[in-house]
Amino acid sequence: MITERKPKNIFTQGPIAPSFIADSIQKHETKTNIGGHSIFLGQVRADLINGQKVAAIEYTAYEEMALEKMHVIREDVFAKYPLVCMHVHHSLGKIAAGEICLFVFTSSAHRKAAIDACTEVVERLKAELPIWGKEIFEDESYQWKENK
Amino acid sequence: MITERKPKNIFTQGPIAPSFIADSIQKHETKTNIGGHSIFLGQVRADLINGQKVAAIEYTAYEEMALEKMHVIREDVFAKYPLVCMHVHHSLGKIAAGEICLFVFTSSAHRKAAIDACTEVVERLKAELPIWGKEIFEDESYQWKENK
Amino acid sequence: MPVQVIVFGQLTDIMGNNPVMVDNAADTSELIEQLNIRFPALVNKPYIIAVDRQIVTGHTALSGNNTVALLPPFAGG
Amino acid sequence: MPVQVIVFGQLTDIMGNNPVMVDNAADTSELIEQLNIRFPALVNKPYIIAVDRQIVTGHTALSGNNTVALLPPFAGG
Repeated sequence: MITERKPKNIFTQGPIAPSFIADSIQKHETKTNIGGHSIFLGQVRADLINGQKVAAIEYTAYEEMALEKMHVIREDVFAKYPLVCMHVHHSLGKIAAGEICLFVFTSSAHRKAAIDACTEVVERLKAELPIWGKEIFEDESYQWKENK
Repeated sequence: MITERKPKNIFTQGPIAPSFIADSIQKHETKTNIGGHSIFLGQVRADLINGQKVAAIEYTAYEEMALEKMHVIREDVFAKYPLVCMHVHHSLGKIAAGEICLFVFTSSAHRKAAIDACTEVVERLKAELPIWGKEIFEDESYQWKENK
Repeated sequence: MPVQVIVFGQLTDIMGNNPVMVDNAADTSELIEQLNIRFPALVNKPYIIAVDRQIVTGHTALSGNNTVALLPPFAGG
Repeated sequence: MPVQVIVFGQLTDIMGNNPVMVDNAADTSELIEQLNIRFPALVNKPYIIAVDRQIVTGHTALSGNNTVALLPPFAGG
């Protein structure tokens, strides 16, 4: 029997707290078939653009579509790598420079699958999920973030 | 002027607590030139070997040599990748199945350097650091861990 | 048959945050033509089109009651 | 000139956890020969040799006051 994974919500209002990350790691203590965890965290940079410093990024998303896309990515990645589990969290709303806005967490028996899957999820998420960021400068002016 | 990095201790007695990982992440909030963190965590697996279950791994190291080697790895990795920072922690002593025994943490302005550096540190650490693990079974018998 | 149009990111600077209704558009090309007349700043802006959350290309027929989303380049993470 | 020998991992099952002193060994080959006589189980075990924390190969001269470490395959992480 094939296990169906239901679309999960990945969005969270505001920054992702380090204590939330710790709780998430802690929960895997009972999964003793895991040998390696790979984690990627996106942090808002205080970039200097034309002499203006980024104070925060305000994230918005086309949520329904993003969750459908993320579900496809999740299914693809589970089909490709022998993962034990995978968790993805992306912030919405205003995230100050220095705060965490993305948390991707993959776990597997051996390190390679966890590491490769984590990288692939980060790349696909940035390329395929309809999410936008408004870089808000210290004087409240803004520009729209562009991914490279 | 070239900044000299001094050899740091990477060894910690007992498991690495999720709260320690959270504190380590939290400390980077003020480094607003960071855009991405990559973390690898090693977790002790309850492998079943000839019908016996691994209850814990007891780690030992040739500490002085390991720290010298780790210093070389650190210098190499900082020379190769534009990292903002890098932290490595490895447990010594008895680590129960499900607990964290390795924490590698790299940070950079853009994700690629952090991800690639983290993977490289994990690979080199496993290949080059004089560390050994005794896999202790539930009945107190043991065998020596072999890395693949 | 009315079509609901929603936009995101930099396109909200042009079309606002509320859905825009377009009354008569047989396909996505007609729809964009009409939007370009109402919102001249939209012309030549980079975006892709999703109809009912599926990305489409070319002249995609609209049946009415569709939700069309204009999606500027993604910037998540 | 005495040489101190330390071992790790599976080799501690053979030689114990305390340093072993070897009195006369001009180089690492002589040293291993003597250890093989005292600890026959050491023969053919896989390990590399470090002299004063540097990995060495071949016949490496010992000057006395060296610490020689026998290192079985690493298993960190």
